[in-house]
Amino acid sequence: MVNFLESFLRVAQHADGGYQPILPGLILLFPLVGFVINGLGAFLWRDSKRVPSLVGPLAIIGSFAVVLANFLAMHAAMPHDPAIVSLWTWMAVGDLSIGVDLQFDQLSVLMLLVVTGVSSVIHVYSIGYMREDPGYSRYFSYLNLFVFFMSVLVMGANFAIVFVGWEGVGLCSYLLIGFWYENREFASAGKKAFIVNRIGDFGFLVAMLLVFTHFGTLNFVEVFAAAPETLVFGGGVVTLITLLLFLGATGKSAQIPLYVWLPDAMAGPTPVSALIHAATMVTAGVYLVARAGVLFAMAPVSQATVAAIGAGTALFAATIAMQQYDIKKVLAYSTVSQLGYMFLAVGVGAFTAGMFHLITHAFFKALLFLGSGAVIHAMHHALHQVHRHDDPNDMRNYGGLKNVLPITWGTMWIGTVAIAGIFPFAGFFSKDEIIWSAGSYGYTVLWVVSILTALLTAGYMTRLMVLTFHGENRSGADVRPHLREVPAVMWVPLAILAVLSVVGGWIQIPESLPALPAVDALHHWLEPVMEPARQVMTEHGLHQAHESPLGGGEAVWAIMSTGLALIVVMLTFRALVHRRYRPASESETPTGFAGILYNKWYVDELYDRLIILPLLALWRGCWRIVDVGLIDGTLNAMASGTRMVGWVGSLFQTGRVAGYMFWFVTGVVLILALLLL
Amino acid sequence: MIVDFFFVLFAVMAIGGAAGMVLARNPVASVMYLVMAFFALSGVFVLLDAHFIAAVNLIVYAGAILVLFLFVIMLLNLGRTEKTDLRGPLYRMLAIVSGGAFFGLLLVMLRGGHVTSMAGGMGQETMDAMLRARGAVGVVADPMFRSYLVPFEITALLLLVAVVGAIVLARQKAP
Amino acid sequence: MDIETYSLILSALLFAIGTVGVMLRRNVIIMFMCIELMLNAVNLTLVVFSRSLGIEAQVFVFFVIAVAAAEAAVGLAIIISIFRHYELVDVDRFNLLKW
Amino acid sequence: MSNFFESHWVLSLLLILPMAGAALCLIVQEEKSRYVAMLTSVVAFAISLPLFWTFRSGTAAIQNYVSVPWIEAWGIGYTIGIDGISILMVLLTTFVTPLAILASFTYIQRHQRAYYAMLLLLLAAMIGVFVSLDMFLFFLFWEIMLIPMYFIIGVWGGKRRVYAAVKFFLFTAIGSLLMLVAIVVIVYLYYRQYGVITFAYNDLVQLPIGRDLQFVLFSAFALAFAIKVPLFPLHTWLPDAHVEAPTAGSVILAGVLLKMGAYGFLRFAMPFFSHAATSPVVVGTILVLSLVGIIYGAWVAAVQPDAKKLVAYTSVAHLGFVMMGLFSLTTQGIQGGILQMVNHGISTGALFLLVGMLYERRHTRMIDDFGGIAKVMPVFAASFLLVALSSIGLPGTNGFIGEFLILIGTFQKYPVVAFIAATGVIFAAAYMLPMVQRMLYGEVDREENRVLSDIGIRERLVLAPALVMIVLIGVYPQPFLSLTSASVEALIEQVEHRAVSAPVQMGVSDLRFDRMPILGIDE
Amino acid sequence: MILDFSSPIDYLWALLPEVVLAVTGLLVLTLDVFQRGDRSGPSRAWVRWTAVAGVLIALLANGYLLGIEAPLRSGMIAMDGFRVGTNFVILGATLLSFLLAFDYLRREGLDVGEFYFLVLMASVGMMLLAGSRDLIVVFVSLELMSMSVYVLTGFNRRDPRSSEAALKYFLMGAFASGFLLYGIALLFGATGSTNLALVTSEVARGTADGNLLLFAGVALLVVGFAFKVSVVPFHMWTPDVYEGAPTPVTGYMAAGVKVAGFAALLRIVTVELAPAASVWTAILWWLAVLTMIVPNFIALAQDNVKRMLAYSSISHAGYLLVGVVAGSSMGRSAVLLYLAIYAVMTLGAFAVVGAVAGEGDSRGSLADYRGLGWRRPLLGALLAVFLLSLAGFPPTGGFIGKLYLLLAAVDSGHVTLAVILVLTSFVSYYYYLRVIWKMYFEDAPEDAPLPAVPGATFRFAAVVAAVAILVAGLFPGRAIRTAEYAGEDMSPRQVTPLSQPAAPAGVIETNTD
Repeated sequence: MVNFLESFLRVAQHADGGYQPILPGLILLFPLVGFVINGLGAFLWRDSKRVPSLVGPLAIIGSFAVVLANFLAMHAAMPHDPAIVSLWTWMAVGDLSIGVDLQFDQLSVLMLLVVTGVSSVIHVYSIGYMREDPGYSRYFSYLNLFVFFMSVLVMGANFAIVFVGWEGVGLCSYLLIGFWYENREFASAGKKAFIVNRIGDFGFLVAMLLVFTHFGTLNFVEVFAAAPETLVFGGGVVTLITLLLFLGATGKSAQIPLYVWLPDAMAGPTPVSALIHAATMVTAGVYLVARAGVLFAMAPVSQATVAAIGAGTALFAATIAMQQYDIKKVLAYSTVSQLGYMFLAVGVGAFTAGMFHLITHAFFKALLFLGSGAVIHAMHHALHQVHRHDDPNDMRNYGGLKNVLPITWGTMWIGTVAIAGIFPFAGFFSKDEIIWSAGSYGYTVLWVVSILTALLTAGYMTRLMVLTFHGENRSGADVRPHLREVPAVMWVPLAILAVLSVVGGWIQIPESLPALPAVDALHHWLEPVMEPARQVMTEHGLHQAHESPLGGGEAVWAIMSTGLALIVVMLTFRALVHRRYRPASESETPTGFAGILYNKWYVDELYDRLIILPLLALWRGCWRIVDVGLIDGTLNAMASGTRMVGWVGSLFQTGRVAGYMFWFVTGVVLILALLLL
Repeated sequence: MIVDFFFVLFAVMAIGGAAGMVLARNPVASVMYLVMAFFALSGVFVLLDAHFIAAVNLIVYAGAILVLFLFVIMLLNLGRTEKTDLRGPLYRMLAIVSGGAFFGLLLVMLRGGHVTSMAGGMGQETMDAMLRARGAVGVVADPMFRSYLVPFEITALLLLVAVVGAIVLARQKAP
Repeated sequence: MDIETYSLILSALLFAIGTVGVMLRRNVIIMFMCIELMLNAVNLTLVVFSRSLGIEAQVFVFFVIAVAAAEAAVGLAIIISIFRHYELVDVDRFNLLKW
Repeated sequence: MSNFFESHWVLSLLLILPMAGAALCLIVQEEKSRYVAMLTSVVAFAISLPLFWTFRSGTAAIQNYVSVPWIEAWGIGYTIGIDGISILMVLLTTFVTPLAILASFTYIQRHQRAYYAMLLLLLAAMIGVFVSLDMFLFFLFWEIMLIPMYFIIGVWGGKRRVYAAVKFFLFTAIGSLLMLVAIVVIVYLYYRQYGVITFAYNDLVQLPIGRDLQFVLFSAFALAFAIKVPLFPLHTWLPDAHVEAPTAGSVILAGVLLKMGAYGFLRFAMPFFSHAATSPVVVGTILVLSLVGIIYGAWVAAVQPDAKKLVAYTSVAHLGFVMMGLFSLTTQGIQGGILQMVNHGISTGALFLLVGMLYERRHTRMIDDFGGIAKVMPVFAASFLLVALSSIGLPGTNGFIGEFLILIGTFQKYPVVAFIAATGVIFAAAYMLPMVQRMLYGEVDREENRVLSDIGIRERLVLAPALVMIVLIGVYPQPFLSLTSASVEALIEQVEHRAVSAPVQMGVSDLRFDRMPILGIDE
Repeated sequence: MILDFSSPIDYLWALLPEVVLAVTGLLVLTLDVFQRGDRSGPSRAWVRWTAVAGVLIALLANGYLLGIEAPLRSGMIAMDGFRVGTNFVILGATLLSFLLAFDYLRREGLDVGEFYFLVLMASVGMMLLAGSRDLIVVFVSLELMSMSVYVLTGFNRRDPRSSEAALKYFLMGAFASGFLLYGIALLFGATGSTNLALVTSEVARGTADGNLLLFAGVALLVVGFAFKVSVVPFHMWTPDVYEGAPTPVTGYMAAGVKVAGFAALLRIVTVELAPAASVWTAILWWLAVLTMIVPNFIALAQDNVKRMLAYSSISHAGYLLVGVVAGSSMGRSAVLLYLAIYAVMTLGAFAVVGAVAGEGDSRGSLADYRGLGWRRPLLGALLAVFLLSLAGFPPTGGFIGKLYLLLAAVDSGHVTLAVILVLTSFVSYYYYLRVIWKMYFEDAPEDAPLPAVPGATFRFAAVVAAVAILVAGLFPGRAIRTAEYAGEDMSPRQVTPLSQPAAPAGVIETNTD
């Protein structure tokens, strides 16, 4: 017990370069305690807001503090090898041994920093956003639990522990999507998220089986160290493993073909969308691919698949985002699209670029979601006060909100510019690196697609801003007077994130950009973790070119893309700001190509028709035809047949002695005949 | 020769009597046919040197038992011809086929078998000698009251049971 | 002519006739008489065997006759007893118990 | 005191105590019988619990062993003991039964004395099955068990209870009867070989049985166990029995009875007929049937309108996993299988308890009759959700550990099978979550549901142990795994060794099957 | 004590149990005359208890037989463990029948001395039949038994069903006796003696020669016994007669006649005619198969519990035949043990059926058993135990019996029979279970009359029987040992033929060897 506590708090086995994880267990313990307290609160002191408001955010901030301390310690030591904290043996059966081990290396600590950091901000924001919700305590318990599982996912030192976090965050996502479970559709969206995620998890699970079969362990350190020797570069096994892992990633990170759950996931409270469905959980797939970078580096086919699917998703989702009216849906598809970018990055082998975009995206997408949350919050209040039941999420009901929500307006514009990839905001640097990587690694088509997507991004984000904040207000005369800026507890987080959205990109500034100091902090930071993967790639002749497929260096294209984005933003703004929209209740549904986009390419319908309905029919058939009909039918028929035989047999028992005697004599005759045979 | 003649005579009588009993429509006639068959059988017994048995057969069977039958037929007032008493053609065929098959198989088995006499058996001479020495009754009586004392006693109980049973069953008033 | 063999066949024939008779007749009393005929046919077999196998066969016949007598007493009593219920002796009509 | 827990008396007491309790139940007043039963079962649990610590996990030897001559004429002894394979089953049995009894307090209104007596009798029989090391004793308990269950379903069950009870009984009985013949044949072969009649497991397991005969006898055993498990397509008794049985019946049925089939394979069929049990034909067949069970069970479960039936079909899927693990014949597979049996007992048992609580309130089990229950019964809903998650094998709950180990074990030998089986995790979500959603979530659209009371103290007491175990095993399964490891490894070694060393003689021809005798041909 | 049969008194000792019973029978008959003033009224208690006491004394006497030695070997009646064993079973069944019958007899107005007399005489016949080693004794004792049972079947003269049953039984029985007798005659012809102890070598030679006379004799002999123990296709009287007879008689008949018939069949066929095993195995194998299958299926279609039990009783004959076909000493032990258990359980079952049937034996359909288990817990529990035992379900004696039969069958290479045995048992589960579910799972209609509470004697005897069944299921050690002893201790076959075939020196035969 003492040992356990010790390891929980302090001791690392693979300490290196003087770095020792600081209070590692607390990172997990804080959110867990928060979950327990808030969870109990949900039952015991249902109406009290004080405890959850205090415990919920504080648990996460505490966690963040520990992570920060670790980050600083690690920054100082810059260890080469990961530090492993073994808490206890989870399963040890035969040659399988899985420990509850936490891994502290640059990747995990960085990711933790983002996760706990953004979480802290969003927790604080939630105090304001959820204040009036009857499930306040429950909300915070779920949110804390999410952070716990997310931390497990990030810190897990082996596939199995990561899988715990992986499914755990899925669970929390499920719970939070269906947070307002009384709405059947919301609950249904949660269910959908869970089931779709499970398809991905299946891939993860089988990948683990394969890994164990070939490595005899699931520990990252050992697997990745042994991979280059154990597996053949580009061989079937490693390709299969990575493809399966990527299947997991498509589920969690909402990529084609499993992205369908994420837009529906917007049913949850908006801070949840910001935290889980934008900033943290959905990026877990990217994190996983980066984590297993060595394996992916060994499987070119998988990498190409990852990149292609990433790029495809990016473009596909962006087109849909163009024609959505629900503000959160736009952001959701935007998220899907941006995640596609990240996969494109890790797919082409630019793992750091992927992580980079992951970080910046966490900032500006959280910002955008929280901003939209502020809008929705304001609309909801206003609508609530006049007892109207219009959709507070529909942008067609907004318009001209910049006057009532100035802070929100301002911060959201920062987010928009950032996501559009305009210099010098965070998105510019990260996105640029991805586009450049795609181009320089020779993925010409994907490179073009990525540029195209960047333009679309700028377009739909500007559309969102215009529809929401500019032009005339369409909410109605009765509603308008009730619209108010959100309280400080909500706008302060917006501001923090806005700042991060600006400066977040400065950690990595390519040297090729003119007139800027080259910063290589992120690359440098992740170097120890990403080194093996890069080595594998270089060994097998994968090199980054110095020119794009169409010629021109990084700087040219960076400038060109930011310029293009700027132009798109301005053009869109000009084109839309004077258009007259009508409130949602008075609008027709779009038709033509816009209709197709509005209906999301009919993918959900397609899945329904092609997969779900046939499956349900099959299952029903299994039950009614096979189970009830065939098996039970046969058995019942046998039973009644038996009884029938008995009944027929009893007919011989006529009650007439002569008949009995006849059978008697027949019996004698047969016996005598038997003897004579 | 004379034995053969009598045997054939008795055999025909016995078969005729048996067949007559089975086929006669009137119960009383049936009884009479059976009496005839038993008479003929007793004759065969005599031909086979079982004089005492022949006598007992006549006295007990033909004399007592069949009279009892007749008595019951009269008592129950059944002495009239019943058309339905003999079964219909289908059943008749079934009965005759199964009975015939049985007889056929028996015949095959009787012909395929042989009588085994233990330790050389008794033989005609011994039999005759025993008959001469002890008389027809004596040869039977001696083993019956010595070796077969136990079955004899059992038979006594059996008869008692029959008596009590007959009383119990045929008594007028229900117990 | 070997009357022993023919007696055996005669006995079998009588036995078979008794069997057929039992199946053919509906009148209980005549069925019963057929059975008596069967018993007597067996007696004939036994007597035949007594010629070569010894006198115990004849003792056996004696027992059979005694048993037949007892059977007759009980059987006729049963017939009388059931006649009291039905006022007839047609065996097919005694048909409460079946299936 | 520790002597007591290392002696057979602890097991013997576990057999005697419930029977005495059953007798007492019949004597006391109608309303008191429940307390007698509860007390008895709790004491039984208390007696069995220290085994968890006193059991020496490092050895494969039988512990708490005793062998007392019983029917000496046939070499039958009162031979009991536990090893790593059975200890968890015993603990599971004593764990589940008090919960089942406690859950019956208000559910059962008629003939309470008989009811509780039957439950206790069942308890004794179930423990008996798991501790018996004598084929006769085993068969005795194996069969006796049917009687109380027959009554529990038939007397206190739902509308189609008679059909379900008889179906359950006949289904199970046909298998056991053929197994009986197989046991007799083994005993006879042993007798021919060594000239001694014995039913002792330890003796019979040594008997080298001819290879061809092994298949015949294995089939007989396998049929009995496969019905109990149940393997597809022998599973159709299960939904009926579960649905019609009262809550406690379903709980015990799912919690313990189903385990007996798998336990039987492990304890008897595999060691006895190692050659057959490891042959490609048999392993292939069982793996395929398990797979079908996993997939098909989930599919059929997904479209059930009746919550209890849904849960029943999930058992088919779960036990499919267990069987797959066992027949992978790997350490992970078998240990995972054993643990999964425990997990399934707890999780599915808890699910039945939960459905039963709803049934008590609403007298319906149709999923569509509910909706929005989470609003009116939050504690219930939370428990239900946790149990459902355990049932679909979410990591962190017990269900994951078992499934994961099974998959790991199976994958090493039969990757394709494990691959297909792993799709079960998707289908598990596809049947469980819609039910959760339809019952717990949404608006309370039925007036009757608006006034439902949340679960009370007694019901919470019933559920709490199960919930604790779900998390405990999920987070820290190692103590449970340690208990089984030595025995499982020894078993695998033994089976593999004996599979190779099985003789060719002592086969079917030695059995002298009777031809249909016709005179002259017969010898 | 050593018997040399130099004086008739030695016979008395050797047949002591039979003699005690016979004397008791006469005593009962005599007592009845003085105890029953009005001939139509019931007998007084004296009669009853005298009969019971007689059986008890006979049981003691039977135990006393164990201590008797008789050096002569070729008697008409065996002196061996098997006879003592079967005697115990028969006497036990008789005693149980008496104790269970009192209620019924009083209710139906049949409680008269003749009943006890006839039962006692039937028991004498049974015991002699079971012990006989001479074909004449076989025939005569069989007739003694049958005749008593015919009368008992028709004992309830007010009930046409009873009379009809008696008539059917009698006609069929006499008919079958004819065949048996013919068989005996042919066997006699083929072997030269009615004394089975003397004919071993002749049987062996006849079998080897293919003496068809011997074959026919064995076949018809087997048919005769097959009829008595109701083996398919000679079973057809059984359901009718069992249903029609007064219920205690049915129980007694199902138990006693079957015990005696099987004991005799075992002795004659597996011991005395062992050299002709190929002949009778060929016949009995098929009969066993038929007898296991046919009644079990027909019983499924029965609505009348008594009639269903009749079919059940037929099926048990099939199971028992498996043991006979096995032919080994293990088979004999198995059959003996099974017979003992069967006697108790079938008697018990019929007794409960009689108690439930009520006035005039009128309520016997399955529907009348609805809710019985809750309304009359004792009757219900008893019937459940007996039925489970009949089904062969552990922990009852029926299971041990079946297990023993299975062991014997497998041991002698008849695995197919063993499989058929369990499969048909499986079919039988359904109809046994059906009664149980009627009793416990369904509720009685509002207006259903409640069966009367059975009397103290009945309760005592039935509970003892049920407990015995359970004890036999849980602690069968002694019973198995006893059956083993009895199965092995059969009269050794005579090796040297006597020179005086007509004069077997002694009636009695020894068990010392």
